[in-house]
Amino acid sequence: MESTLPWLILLSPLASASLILLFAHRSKALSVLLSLSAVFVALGASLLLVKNATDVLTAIPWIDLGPALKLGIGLKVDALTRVMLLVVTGVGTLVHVYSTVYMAEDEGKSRFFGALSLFMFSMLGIVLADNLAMMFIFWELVGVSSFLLIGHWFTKESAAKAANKAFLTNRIGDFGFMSGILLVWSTVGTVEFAGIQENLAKLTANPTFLTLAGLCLFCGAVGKSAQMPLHVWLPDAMEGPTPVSALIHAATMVAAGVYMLARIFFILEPSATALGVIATVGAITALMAALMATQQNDIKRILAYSTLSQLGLMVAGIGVGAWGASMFHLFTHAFFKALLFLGSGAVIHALHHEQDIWKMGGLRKTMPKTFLTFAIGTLALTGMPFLAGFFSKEAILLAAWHKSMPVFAAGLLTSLLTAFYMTRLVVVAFFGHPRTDAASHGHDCPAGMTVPLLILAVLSAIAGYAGFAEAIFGKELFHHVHAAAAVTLVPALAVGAFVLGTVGAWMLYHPAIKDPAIFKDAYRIKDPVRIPLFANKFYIDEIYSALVAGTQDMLAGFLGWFDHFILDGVIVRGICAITWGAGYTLRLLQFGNLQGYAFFFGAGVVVLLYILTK
Amino acid sequence: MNPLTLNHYLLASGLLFSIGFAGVLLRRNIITIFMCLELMLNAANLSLVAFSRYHVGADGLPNYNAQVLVFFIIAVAAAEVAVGLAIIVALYRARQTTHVEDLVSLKF
Amino acid sequence: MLTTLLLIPIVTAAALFLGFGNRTWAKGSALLQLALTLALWFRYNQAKAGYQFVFETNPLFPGVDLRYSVGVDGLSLVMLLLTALVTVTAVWFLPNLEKRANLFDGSVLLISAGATGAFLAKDLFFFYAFHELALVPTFLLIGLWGTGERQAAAWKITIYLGVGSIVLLAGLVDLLMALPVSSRTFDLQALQQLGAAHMIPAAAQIRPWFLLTIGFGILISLFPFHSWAAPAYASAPTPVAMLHSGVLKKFGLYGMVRLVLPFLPDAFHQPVWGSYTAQDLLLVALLGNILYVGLVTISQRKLDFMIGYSSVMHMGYIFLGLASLNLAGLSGACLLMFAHGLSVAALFAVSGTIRDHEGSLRFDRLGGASKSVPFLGICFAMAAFASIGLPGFANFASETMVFFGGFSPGATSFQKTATILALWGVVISAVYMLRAYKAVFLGQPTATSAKWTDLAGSARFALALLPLTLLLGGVFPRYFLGYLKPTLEAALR
Amino acid sequence: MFPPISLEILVLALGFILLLAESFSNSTNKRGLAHIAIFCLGWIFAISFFTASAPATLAPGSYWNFYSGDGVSLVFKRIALLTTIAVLVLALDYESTLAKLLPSAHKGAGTGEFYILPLFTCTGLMLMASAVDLVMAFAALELVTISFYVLVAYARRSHASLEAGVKYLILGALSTGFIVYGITWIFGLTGETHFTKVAEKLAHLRGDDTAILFAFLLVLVGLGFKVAAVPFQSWVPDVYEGAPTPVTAFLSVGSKAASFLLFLRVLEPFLGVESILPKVLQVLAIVAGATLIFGNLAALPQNSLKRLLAYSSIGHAGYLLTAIACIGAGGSLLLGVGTTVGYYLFAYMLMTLLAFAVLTLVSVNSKGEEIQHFNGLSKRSPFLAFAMVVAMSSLAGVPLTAGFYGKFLVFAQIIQAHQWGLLALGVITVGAGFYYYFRVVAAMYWHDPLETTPITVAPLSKITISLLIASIFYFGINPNPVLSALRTSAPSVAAAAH
Repeated sequence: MESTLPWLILLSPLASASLILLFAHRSKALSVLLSLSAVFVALGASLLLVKNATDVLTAIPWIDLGPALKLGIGLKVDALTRVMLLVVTGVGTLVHVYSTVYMAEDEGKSRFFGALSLFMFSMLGIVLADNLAMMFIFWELVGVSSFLLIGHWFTKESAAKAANKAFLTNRIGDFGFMSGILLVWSTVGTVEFAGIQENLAKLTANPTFLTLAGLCLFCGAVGKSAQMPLHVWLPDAMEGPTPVSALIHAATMVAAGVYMLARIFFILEPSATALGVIATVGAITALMAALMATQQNDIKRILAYSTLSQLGLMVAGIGVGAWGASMFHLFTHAFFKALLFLGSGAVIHALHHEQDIWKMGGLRKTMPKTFLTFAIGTLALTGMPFLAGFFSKEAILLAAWHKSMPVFAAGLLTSLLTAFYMTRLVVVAFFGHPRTDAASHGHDCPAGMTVPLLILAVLSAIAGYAGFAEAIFGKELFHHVHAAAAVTLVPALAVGAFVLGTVGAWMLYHPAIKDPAIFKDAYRIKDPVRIPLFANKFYIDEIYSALVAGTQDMLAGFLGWFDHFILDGVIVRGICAITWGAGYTLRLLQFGNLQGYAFFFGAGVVVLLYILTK
Repeated sequence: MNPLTLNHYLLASGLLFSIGFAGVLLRRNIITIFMCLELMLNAANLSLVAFSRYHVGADGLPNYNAQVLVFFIIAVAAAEVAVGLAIIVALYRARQTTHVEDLVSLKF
Repeated sequence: MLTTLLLIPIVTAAALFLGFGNRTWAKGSALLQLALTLALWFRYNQAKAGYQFVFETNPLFPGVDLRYSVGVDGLSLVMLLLTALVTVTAVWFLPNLEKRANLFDGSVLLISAGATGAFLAKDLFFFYAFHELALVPTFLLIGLWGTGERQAAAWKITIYLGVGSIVLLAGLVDLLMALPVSSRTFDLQALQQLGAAHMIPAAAQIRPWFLLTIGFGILISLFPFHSWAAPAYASAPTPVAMLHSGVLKKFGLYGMVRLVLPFLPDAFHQPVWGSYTAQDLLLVALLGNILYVGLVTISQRKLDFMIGYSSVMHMGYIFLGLASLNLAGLSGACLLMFAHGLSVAALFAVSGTIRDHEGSLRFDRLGGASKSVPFLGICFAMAAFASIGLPGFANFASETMVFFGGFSPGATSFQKTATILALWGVVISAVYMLRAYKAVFLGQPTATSAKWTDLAGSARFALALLPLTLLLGGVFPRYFLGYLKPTLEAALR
Repeated sequence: MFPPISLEILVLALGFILLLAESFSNSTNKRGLAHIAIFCLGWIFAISFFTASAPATLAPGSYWNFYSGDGVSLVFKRIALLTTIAVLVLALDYESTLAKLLPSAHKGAGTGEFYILPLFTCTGLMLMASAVDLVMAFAALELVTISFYVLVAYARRSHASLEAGVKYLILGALSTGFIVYGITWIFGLTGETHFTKVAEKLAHLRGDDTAILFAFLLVLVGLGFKVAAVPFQSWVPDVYEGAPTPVTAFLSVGSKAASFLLFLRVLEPFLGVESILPKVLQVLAIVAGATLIFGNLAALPQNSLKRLLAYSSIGHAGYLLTAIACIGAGGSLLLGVGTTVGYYLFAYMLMTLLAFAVLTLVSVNSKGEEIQHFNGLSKRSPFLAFAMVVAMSSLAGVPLTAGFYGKFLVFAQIIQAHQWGLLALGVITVGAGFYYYFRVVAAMYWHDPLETTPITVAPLSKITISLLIASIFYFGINPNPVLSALRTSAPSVAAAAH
């Protein structure tokens, strides 16, 4: 029973995906049905697994060349897996339900649900993988399903661009990931986590090599979890439908990187350098993303940047060795971030795809349920005491406090900024009076959309409590979470940051939205704080596009020219031309005169005679 | 004392051969060229006879194989002339010329 | 049985040339070929290595063991399956001609026959002969029914390959000469045993190695002998491009596995330039394929050229597998031959159909096609993702094996570096493939592309055949490896 | 079993009989003669399979010691017979054109000898194949040459034909002069005319090699002329172009084949002389290389197919000479040089005759022998187009056609002899060959015809062409019959190879 459950979890979404592709792609209703049932099956199975809290390990060979190479498809269920299973299937289910309404009128509905199932399959694959190779396989597959979902409205140029950007950026990360896998394999001789753990000694024997391998693997996480410098794809990914953003680009896929780091933590642990790098990258990402978030006006983008910075926090947590805490934050974050996205989705849905917060306002009154849940989500995120976010974030900060002050400082600053920009978002979007007529008749969405919001709100409230978390995490894992000895100062500072951020934003923006100027010309943004550098995301996108154009495309252009005109044109054609020319000249010897021929005859005799007798 | 050695004959025939070849190279009239070719054949004949004279067999007689060959050559030369002249005549009928410079329509 | 397999396309082609029959005959013969191949596939005994279903005549060459002899082992069986599959699809994508359609169909079948013969042959001579025989119909078809600068392309491919195969011939003869007179034979199996017995001293291996590698290299468009490929494929009629890039080109690689590896294993470790060995040289060349040609591919502005160059680029990975000289890499290479053949054929099929719709394949003239021709879009996407090594498709499985092979214990540091660099090629190929996919199928539909009509009827199945097989190979590579493994182990011994 | 010589006698007799018949019959239609000749030659060919091979004996006073009926000569006799038959078939197709070029009152008059002279040539070729004595060789050679003078210049109204005739006459006579002079010197050195005896004498000759080298050179020149070796090739393109097409075919196949065999036989004694062997081989290699390059490269820009075939025949002579130049390297991979040459010539016969057969028909039907006259042939006559494709592929050396084995054997020789320079040339020239042979294919299939009148092929020609195609494929797959026939007693040159 136990050994079949994981397979059930893994394969039911695949089944639905392939059925939809092959047969059901014409009937929307059928596709939805298939997809939903699949995800419910997965959820049920996962709950069972969590309930019995039994570890399972079951594998079948995939490539088997005897001693030369053995790669398997193996499923491993342990505490870590169970957490992720719950997150993925849980949030997944809610998003599926939500989407049935959100995508109701979309012509590509069955395509959407097919891709959604495909994503569930790949994501669960990552979660269940018992070896690096298999993890890489599904790593790539989530990449492609996210490509499909981001590009769902493929006739929109921007959507298509964003999809490509996401896939390519991830590819760069995967390049590192694969190299890391190869490095590990070449020394250890296996890719299974268990196997590696046994032969860890082989790796640790050569510290620099170990560090290299660790960092290569980390590249994968950098790509998938959108860390600096490969973070650029995530904000653009918001071109996809909002449920997708909630599921893939907030709750689950982007968290895969963190999950992977937690999985291979035993490889990273021995190398202080690797951990240091990871911590730094995480901290920088957290901080910069938070700064960028303060100046965005698109509701989804604000959330996207906040996702970035939260992911940065988790990675930093891994970096300071608190992988348990990071998983805990991942767990809570999944709920309230999904909640926020779905809430914003509801808003967008209600306002007919209006995403600019400055063109909203007053939604508090027009869509109360949404506002309520959204507020809860916000508070959970910003670290309001006794809500989920508070506990998990505090756990990370605590670890950082012990490990490295700079990271701690960055984390603290981040949470302050988080409180700031989220409050800004809520105030501007929900308070005051409607600033556009679109905003003026906003309305709560049908049950299909609000019910998931409510469920998520509840979860975001309670997910942080030790009892609840422990029930899911199980003792041994949860013990990692609060490994660090408690320091009273840390929570105090955290709360301080939260208060400061929230109040500051309130002071700044609550008056601002009352400013009559905004009513007069609602479309001129009257942001009291204006920092172009942040608004333009530190100009990183521009720099990158210049970089790509300057290096790759230019090189490609040059080589293309070289290949066509030099290699093919001059060299190959040149040889032909020379041969032909030689022929042309030679035949001129046949000038038709008899005596000329006789002369050649004689000359030939003389030459040969010379050669013979010399 | 015998003033004439084989080398003298060979020299003579060599001269004949060269003269013939020179004629082929230099003269413009096909008939003349043809004559020069006959000259070259006769150069061969001369040396053959000389060789046969100087290759005395065990029985003290010259080696007659060479002389047989000479007769063959003469016969062949005759045939060649017969055919050759016929062709040249035909050429003259058709082109009113027997000069090599005029035979350059086939080239390259 | 094998001879029948060979005769099916030949006889049909002959009939078509003589004016009997029509398009349906071609289709029939292709299907028959596939059916027979599948019969072989399932009746083949995986357990024992070596040739099966062998048929031999008496020696054709006094004093030398040269005879018409055919047989299949795991490797050739896989290649035959590839041939049959691509042939079926190609035949379904034959253009509609009002004049001399039979000539076209027959020649296409002849190309397929040439490939089949080369893969069936158990005798060195026929192995060589059948491949080159396919040159003539290719020449005719490209020059007669191609597009763009078709005649220039036809000339280039014919002369280039002609020279290549003569170099190859020299190499083969040199190989035989390297053997003691008594044991000179054309029988591949006997040769393989001789190779296993290390008949040739290491020092004497390097010259034949060079001749063969250059000869085969030209046929496989190994950098820097690649410049014939892309233009030829770009201007060739769709079925020809499919068959040639998908199947015929694999002949050279097949030959490398059949001859060079088992026969001149020591040559790879001979220093050729300073301390660099022949293997390093090969690695440099294949990096040329992967990185140089890869970037060239990025710079392409037309779909057909892009695919053509990409197929050149992917040869690099197959060579990487060969150069690794171990089971993992070699199995990867062989499976990749199969996978690449299918994916590139599918890509050419789609691009050819688009050319028929649009006339031009310039990226800036296309866009948003998925709206009007979703089926083509899906097939293209699958083939494209397969060819950039997306998990689930056979290409990924084989590329993984290639990379692991390149990194296996015993690999030189040079080799590992090369493998890492080759790994970057995966990013490059993603760049151009996605750009192409976006340019053609995504974005705002153009005025014309909105009016295209999607594939219909049996053609859908013919096309879907390829990506589905790729999926099969990607999910159950073990199934194919079961066929390959014994043969390759023998080749490496 | 018949003695080998019976073949020559029969052909000769046939020739005379027909000559008489022609001169006494007053019918204006001479085609009958050709048909009779073809029929009888067919029978003689059949008889050739019932002849006991009789190598020459050197028993004192034995009458036949200048004539060797060994296996190889038998093969070459068959080649000669087949060539003649094919040439006669071609001649029949060519009649309409020929008649226009003859100063005759009524159609067909004066064409009679055109069908009969080949018989005498054929006799000469067969005798050449068997000659093992200088005198015999000379006589046979001249019989061939002189009858060719007539045939080349046969079309008396055509300036081209006459010019070709004169050129062939003068240069041929020149080469004769050199051969004779060479023979003289050989005799002078050895006092013998029989090859075997000459070989013995030369091998034991003491003193200065210069004389031997000189003699060798003179013979090389003379025979080099016959086989169109650079720098003695200059007559070939012009004469081939000018001569009536069937005669061109005859020249390029029959004369070349017999001359090569003779070349091998004459060469052998010199190879026996250790002291000069290196020099001899060096010169042979140089000549071979030059011939390869000249023939194949100069063919590239040709537009007249006839002339192109002329250059290509020089090129093939190059391959053959290359094989010969690789004598001496010990240990043969695949058979000896003699067999290589023999098979190559056989294959060359098949494909060249096929090419010329098609060329004749096309030129008769479209007033020209340029490549452009082949444009769109696939539309006018798919059969002929296909035949030409086969011929051209075989000439280019595509496998599974007879031509390929030839190339294969030659390259085997080259590599065996480690002549890397020649190998490089070989690769280049084969590449060039692909270009100029496939140009014809391209013309026939890619381009539109100048004139669309379909070409009708006479049944006899159709049969001949089909047979040639069939045998090209057959021997392209299974060369065994020819090879083993040659091997039964490959010319001792092959023996000299090890």
